[in-house]
Amino acid sequence: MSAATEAQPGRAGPRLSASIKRAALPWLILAVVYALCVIASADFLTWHTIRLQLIQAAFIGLVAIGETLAILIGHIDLSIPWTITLTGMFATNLYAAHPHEWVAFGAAIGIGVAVGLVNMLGVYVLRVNSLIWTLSINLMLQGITLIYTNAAAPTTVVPPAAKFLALGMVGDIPMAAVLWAVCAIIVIGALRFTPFGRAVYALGSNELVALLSGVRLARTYAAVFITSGVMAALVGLLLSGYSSQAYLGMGDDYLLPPVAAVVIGGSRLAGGEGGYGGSIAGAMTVILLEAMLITLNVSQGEREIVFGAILLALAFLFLGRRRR
Amino acid sequence: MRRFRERLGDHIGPLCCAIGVVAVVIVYAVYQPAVLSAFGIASLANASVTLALAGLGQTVVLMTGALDLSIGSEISLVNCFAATFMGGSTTSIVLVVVASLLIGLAVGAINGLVVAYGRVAPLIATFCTSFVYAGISLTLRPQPGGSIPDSFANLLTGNWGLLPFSALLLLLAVLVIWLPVFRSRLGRFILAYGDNPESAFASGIPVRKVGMAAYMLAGLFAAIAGLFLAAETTSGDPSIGNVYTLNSLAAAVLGGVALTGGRGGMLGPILGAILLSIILNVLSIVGISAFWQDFIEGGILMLVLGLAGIRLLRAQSWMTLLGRSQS
Amino acid sequence: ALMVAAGFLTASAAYAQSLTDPASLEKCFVKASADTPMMPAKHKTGPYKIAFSNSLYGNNWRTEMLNIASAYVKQPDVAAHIASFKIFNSGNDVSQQISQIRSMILSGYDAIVVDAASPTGLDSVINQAVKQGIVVVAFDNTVGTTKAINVNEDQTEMGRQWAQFLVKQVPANKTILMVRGLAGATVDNDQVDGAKSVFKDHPDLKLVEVYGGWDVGTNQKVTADALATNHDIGGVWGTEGATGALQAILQVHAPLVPMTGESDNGFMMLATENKIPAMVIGQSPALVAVAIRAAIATLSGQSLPQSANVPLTALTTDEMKPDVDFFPKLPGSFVTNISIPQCEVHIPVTEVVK
Amino acid sequence: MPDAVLRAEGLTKRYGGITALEDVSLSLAAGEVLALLGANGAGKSTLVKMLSGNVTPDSGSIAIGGAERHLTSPRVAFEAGVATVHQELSLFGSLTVAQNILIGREALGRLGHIKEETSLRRATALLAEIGVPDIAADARLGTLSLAQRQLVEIAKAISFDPRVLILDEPTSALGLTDVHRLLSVVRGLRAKGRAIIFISHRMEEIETIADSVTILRSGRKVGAFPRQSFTRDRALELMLGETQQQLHAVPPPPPAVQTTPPILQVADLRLDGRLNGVSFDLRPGEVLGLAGLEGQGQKDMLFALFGLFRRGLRGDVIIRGQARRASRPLQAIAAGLAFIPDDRKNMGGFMFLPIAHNIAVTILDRLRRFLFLNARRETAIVAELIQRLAIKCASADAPLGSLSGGNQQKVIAAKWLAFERDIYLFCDPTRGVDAGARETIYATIRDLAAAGKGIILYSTDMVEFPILCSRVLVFRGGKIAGSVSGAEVSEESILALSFQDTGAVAA
Ligand SMILES: Nc1ncnc2c1ncn2[C@@H]1O[C@H](COP(=O)(O)OP(=O)(O)OP(=O)(O)O)[C@@H](O)[C@H]1O
Ligand SMILES: Nc1ncnc2c1ncn2[C@@H]1O[C@H](COP(=O)(O)OP(=O)(O)OP(=O)(O)O)[C@@H](O)[C@H]1O
Ligand SMILES: [Mg+2]
Ligand SMILES: [Mg+2]
Repeated sequence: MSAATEAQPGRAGPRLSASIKRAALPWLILAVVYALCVIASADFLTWHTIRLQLIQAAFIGLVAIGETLAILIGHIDLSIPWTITLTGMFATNLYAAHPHEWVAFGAAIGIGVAVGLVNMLGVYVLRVNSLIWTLSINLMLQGITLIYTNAAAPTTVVPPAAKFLALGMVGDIPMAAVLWAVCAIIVIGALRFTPFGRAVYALGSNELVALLSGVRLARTYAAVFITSGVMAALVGLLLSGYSSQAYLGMGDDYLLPPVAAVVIGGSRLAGGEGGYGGSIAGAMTVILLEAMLITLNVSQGEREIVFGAILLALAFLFLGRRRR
Repeated sequence: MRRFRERLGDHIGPLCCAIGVVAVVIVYAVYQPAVLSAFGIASLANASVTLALAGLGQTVVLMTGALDLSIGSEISLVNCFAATFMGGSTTSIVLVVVASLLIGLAVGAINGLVVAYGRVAPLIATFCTSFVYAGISLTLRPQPGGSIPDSFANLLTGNWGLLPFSALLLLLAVLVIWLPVFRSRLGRFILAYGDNPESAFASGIPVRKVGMAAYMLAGLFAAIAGLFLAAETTSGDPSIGNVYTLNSLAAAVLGGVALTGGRGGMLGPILGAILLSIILNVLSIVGISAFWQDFIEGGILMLVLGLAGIRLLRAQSWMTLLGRSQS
Repeated sequence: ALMVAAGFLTASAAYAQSLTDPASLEKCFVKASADTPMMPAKHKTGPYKIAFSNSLYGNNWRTEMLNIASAYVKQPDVAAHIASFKIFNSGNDVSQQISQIRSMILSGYDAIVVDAASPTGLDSVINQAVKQGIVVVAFDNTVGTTKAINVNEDQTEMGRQWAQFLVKQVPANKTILMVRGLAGATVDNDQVDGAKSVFKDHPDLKLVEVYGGWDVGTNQKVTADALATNHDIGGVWGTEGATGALQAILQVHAPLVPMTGESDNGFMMLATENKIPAMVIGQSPALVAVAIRAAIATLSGQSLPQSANVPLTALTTDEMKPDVDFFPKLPGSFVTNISIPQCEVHIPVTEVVK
Repeated sequence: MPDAVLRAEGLTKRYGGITALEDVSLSLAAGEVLALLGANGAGKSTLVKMLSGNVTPDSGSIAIGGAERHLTSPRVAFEAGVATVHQELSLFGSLTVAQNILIGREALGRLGHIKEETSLRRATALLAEIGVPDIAADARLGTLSLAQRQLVEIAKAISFDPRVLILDEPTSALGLTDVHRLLSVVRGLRAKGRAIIFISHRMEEIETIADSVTILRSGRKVGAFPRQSFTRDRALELMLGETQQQLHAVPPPPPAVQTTPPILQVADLRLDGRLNGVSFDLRPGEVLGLAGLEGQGQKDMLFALFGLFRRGLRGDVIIRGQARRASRPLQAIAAGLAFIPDDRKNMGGFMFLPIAHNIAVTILDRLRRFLFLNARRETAIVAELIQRLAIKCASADAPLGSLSGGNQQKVIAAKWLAFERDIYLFCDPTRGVDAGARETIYATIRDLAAAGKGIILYSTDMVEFPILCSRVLVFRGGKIAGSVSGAEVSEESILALSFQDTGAVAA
C-alpha cells in the first residue's frame, strides 16, 4: 500500500474528518434528542423506559433495513405499510388454521418476497419512478388486505415465536432489540464486506457505470426490494405478536418514519452514499422524538409541522441537495 | 400522414381517457338512466372537478420535470382556511376567496423556493412541506367543521339547466389561468425547461423563476380545488385533501403527461380525473364491494405506469434507458 | 348456534307489530335534550326503498355494523316494510360520499341511512335529499343539519359513567390515565368532556391524557409509554381499543388497576380472566338497525325526535357472562354488543361473524 | 483598436486541478471572421462559454462595443448582442422548429399571448434566409436529423441579429452541401458587419472563411495572425506543440502478425442508419484505430460491440470463432471485452466512491471468498494497479472525484486491467487528459498489445493513430471508407480518406 500511495496528508486530513463527521452526525442528533427527552421527563433515564423505546425503535429499525437499501440504490420503498398489515393478517390467520410456526413464518416470507419482486418489476424492468410505483403497490396491497380479511381482524391466535420475538426478554434486554442487533450486524457486514454491498453502492452512485462495469443490476435490484419486502413482512409478524393480534391499522405508522430514519441517518436520498449505521441512530431518533412530543402533549398539528420542518432543514443543509 | 400519426401519438393519452369516460358513463347510464338528468350531470361534474383541478396543478409541475407531493395538503389547508374564516357577508366571502388564492400562491412559492433556489430534490422538498402544510391545517382546524354560506356553496355546486356550475368553474380556471399561461412565454418556458434544463439555461430562460412559477401555479390550482371542496362540503376538514396527492399524479399520468417533463396538456389530466372519479361511483352502482375499490384504483395506476414503462422498453440503447433514471 | 338463531327469529316475529308502535319507539328514541324538536312524520305506503351510505370501512366495528344492517333487513318483521335495501361505501372521502348520496337522490329512494364521513360536510346534500321528500337518518357519525334525524348513543354520558365508575374504585391521590381516541374527533371530545365533568369534582386525582387512536396497537404503545413515566397509576379510563392498554399493563407487569373500555371481546376476556374491576359500555354496531327502524317508522307515519339517544347499557366485570356478554371462542377484536334490547334489535352472533 | 466589437482580456478558468483556460485575450472587429483553432481540450469551448455567459471567468474582463460587461448569464450575453451556437446543441426536442428558434423572443399579442402565426412566418423567413427552406418551421424538432438540428441552432443564433456571433464547431455534423450553405451565410453576415468567431477542426473551412486565426494550446493562446500568414503546417505546429514531437519520438508498435487467427471478426454490422455494414477483423496484439470525422459511426461501433444497443443491431460479431453479438454489457464482458469510455462523468466512474471500489468493481466475483470480499487480495490488486499506472492519489480510499481528469481516466483503465480481458475497446481515452497522463495511457495500450490483447481505439485526436495503431479504419457515413496500415498510418493519409468528398471545400 505505502508504495502505491503518495502521502498527501494535507488532502487526506479534511476528507477523513468529513466522513467521520458524516458518520457521527446522526448519533449527535440522537444525543441531542435524547437529552431533550430527559429534560422533558427524567424517566427517560431509567432502563425500564429505554427498554420500551428500544422495542419500538427495533420495529422501525428493522423496516429501515429495507428502506436504507432502497435509498442507497437511489430509490425508495413506500409499500411497507400494507405489506406489514397484509402479512400480519395473512400469517396469523394461517397460523390459526394450521398451528405450525413455520407455516406462519413461511407465509410471511413468501409475501415479502412477492411484494419485493413486484416492486423490482416496476422499478427495474419497467423503469417507473419508484415513489409512484411503490405507492401504487401499497394501495393495491391495501385493497388485497381488505378483500382478503373482509375488513375484520380475523383472529387473536398468534404464533408464540412472533410473541417471543416482539415481547420476550433475554435477561434484561428485549428480544426485539437482540433481533434488531443481529439483523443490523448482518446488513452492515453485507454492505461493507460483500460483493453485494459493493454492487449496492455502485448502483446507487451511477447506474450506467455499474452496468458498464458488469455489476449484475437485476440481481441487486431484486435483492434490495426483496429484503425490504421480507423485513416489512417480518415486522408485520412481530407487530401481531406485540399486540397479540393483527389489525388493519398496524402498518399506518410505517410510511414516513422509516424514510425519516434513513434520512436522519445521513444516507443521501439520491443514492450511493450512507449506510445502515446511521439509520440505527435515525430509527431511535424518530421514536424518541415521537415519545417526547407525546410526553410534552404537543398537538398533532404542531407535531407534523415540527416533523416536516426538521426533515426539510436536514435536507436543505446537507442531505438531499441536487448537484449541478 | 406522418404528421397525423405524430399528432395522434401526442394525444393518445387524452384520447384513451375520453374513450374510457364515454364507456364508463354509458355503463353508469344503463344502471341508472337518471344520471343523464340535470342533477345527475351536476353530480358527475361535482365529483370530478376537484381532482381535475388538482391534476392540472400537478401537470404544470410535472411539465417542468419535477413533481409536487404537497398538493393534497395544500388543498386541505385552503379548505380549512376558507371554512374557518368565510363569514356570511359578500365582502367577507370575496376577501376569503382572494386570501385563499393568495395562500395557494404562497405555499406554491415556498415549494418553488426550496426546489428552484434551495436546490433540494423536488421529491424530498414537497414531501417535507406537505407535512408542514398538513400540520398548519390541523392546527387551524383540529377537527372537521366550520361553515360556508349557502350562497357561496350554491354558486359553485349548483346547476343551471344542464350546465353544472362546477364545470363552469373548471372551464373558468382553464380560461383564466391555464390558457393565458400556456399561450404566453411562461408556458413555453415551462415546457422548454422540462424538455431540457441545460438548453433552457443556455437559451437565456430564467430557469429558477420558471421552476418557481410552476409550483405557484400548482398552488393556485390547489387553492381553487380547496375552495370548491369547501363549497361542496360546506365545511373544512384537515384531511380532506389527502387522497388528491397520489390521485392527481394518477390523473396526469393517465392523461398522457410524462413524468420526465416537457410534455403534457390540460385536456388529458382533466379527462383522466373525470375517469378516475366516476369509475369509483360506477363500481359501487354496479355493486362491486368497496373493498375492491383500493385494489382497482391501485390496479389501474399500476397498469398505466406499467404501460408507460413498456413504451420505454423499446429504447434502443442502454444509455437512453438508464439516462431516464428516477428523479 | 342454529337453535339460538332460530329462537331469535321466532322471538323477533313476536315484535312484528311493535316495530312502528309509538310506545315502543318512545322507549328506544330518547330525546337528546329537553328542547329537541319532533321530526314531522311522512305518510308513505310501504314497502320502502332504503339506501345506506356508509363512509369508512375496514375496521371491525364497521364490518360488524354492515353485517348487522344486512341481517336486520332480512328479519321478517323488518323485511315486510322493505322493498329494497342497498349498501354503498364511500371510504372516508367526503366528496365521494356526497356524490354517492346525490346518486341515491337520483335513484328515488324513500329513505337514506347515513354514517357520515364528516360531521358537517354532508349537510347541503342531505338538505337537498330532504327537499326531494327523502327521509334521512344519520347514526354513529351524525350530521349537523336539522333536516335529518340523528340517532346515536350519548357519548358524553358514556364518558361520564366510566368516570363515575373509576372515582368509586380508585383510591385518592392516584393518577388516572386517560387513553383517549382520535385527536380532534367529535366523539373523542364528547367522551372526554363527560369524563372531566366528573373528575373535576375530584381534584386529588391527577389526570394523564394520551391518544390511543381507538385501535389496539396504538393503545398498547401509548399506554406502555405512559406507564414508563408514571408510576402511581390507579385507574385507566379507556375507550375503544382499551384491550391494548390492558395488554400493555400485563406486558410490563404493572399493578392491575380498575379500567373502563368499550365492548371489545378481548377486553372482557382479559378483564374476567385477570379479575380486574372494569366497566364496559359500548357504541353498538346495531345502531344501524335502530337507524333503519327510525326510517321505517317515520315513513309509516310516526314522529320521532330530530336527535335521539339510545339508552346505554353498562356492564361490570362481575356481571360479564361468557357466551352471552362475551365470547371466548371469538377473536378479541369482536365487538360484543350486537343487540339493543331496548330498541327491540336482536341480532344472532352467527349473522355477524361470517 | 477603437472599432473592436468584442474585446476579452486575460480570461482564466480553472476546473478543480485542470486549467481550462489561462490568460487568454482576444479582440474582434466588425466584419471580421476570427477562426479559433486548437486541439481537443485546448479550451476553445470554455472560451466560448465565457463569452456566451454560460460560465463565469475566474478572472479577466469582457467588453462589448467598448463597454465592459459582466456576462453573468446567457440572457445577459444575448442582451449584450452575443449569440452562440454551442458544441452541444441547446434545443428542445418537443417544441417545433419555429418555437425553438424564437424561444424567449416570440411575437406577443396585446394580451401577452404568443402569436404563433407571426412566429411561424418569421422563422420560415429566417430559414429561407440562411438557405434551408426545406426545413418546415412547424415541424417538431425531435423529428429532424442531427444536421438539420444544427442548422436550426444556427438559425436560432442568427435570429438574435447579434453583433457578435459565435459558432462552436457548427460544421462537425454537416455534409458538404450544408457546409457550403453555412459558409455563405457566414459571408453574408460578415458583409453586414457582424463579428464572428468560428471554430472548426477542418482546415479547409478555416482557409475559406477566416480573416484571422487564433490558436489555443492547453488553455493558452499560442498564436494569432491574419489569414495571409496562415499555413496548415504552422497552425498544426502551434496547436500540437512539443507534445507532438515528443509523441513522434516513440516508435509505433510492430504490425500484427497476419498469420494468427483473428480474435474478433465483425461481419456486416448494421444499426439503423448509424452503422451501414461494417466488416473487419482484429488479431491478437493488434491496435486497430477507428478514425474519421466526428459522428461517422466509430463510437457507435464500439458501443455496439460492448452491448450498449439493446435492439436494432444486425450482422455478426465473432469472438474466437463463436458468435457473441451482445445486447447487454454483461454478455460482452463475458465474451471477453472491456470498454474504456470517454464520458468520464456519466459513463466512467463512481465519482463519490473510493478509488479502490472503482477499480475492484469489475472483479467482485473473483474477490469473493465464501460470502465475503477478500479484502487483502483487493488491497494488493488495487495497490499494484495504482503503482503500475502511476495514479496520483492521497490514498486508495479517496473518492474518485477528488482526482484530476487524467488520473480519473487511469483509474477507469485500471478497473479493466484488474479484470483481464481479451479485447479492449478504448473510446477516446485521452479526452481532456494532460500530456503526462496521455503517455501512461499510451504505454498501457502498448503493453496490452504486447501481451497479445486485441485493441480497438477510437480517438478524436488524429495524432494518436500514427503513434499507436498498426492499422486504422476510416469511417464515413457509418461505413468503412478505407483503411491504412503499417507505415502508411499518418495524419495525412487518414485525413485524405476522411475528406474524400469534402476535400473540395477549399476550392
Ligand atoms: N442548467 C444550468 N446550468 C448552469 N447553471 C444553471 C442551470 N440552471 C440554473 N442555473 C443557475 O441559475 C441561475 C440563473 O437562473 P435564473 O435566471 O432563473 O435566476 P433569476 O431568478 O433570474 O436570478 P436573479 O434573481 O439573480 O436574476 C444562474 O446563476 C445559474 O447558476
Ligand atoms: N465543467 C468542466 N469541469 C471540469 N473540466 C472541464 C469542464 N469543462 C471543460 N473542462 C476541461 O477544460 C479543458 C478545455 O475544455 P474545452 O471544452 O474548452 O476544450 P475544446 O477546446 O472546446 O475541445 P474540443 O475541441 O474537444 O471541443 C478540458 O481539459 C476539459 O476537460
Ligand atoms: Mg434574473
Ligand atoms: Mg469544444
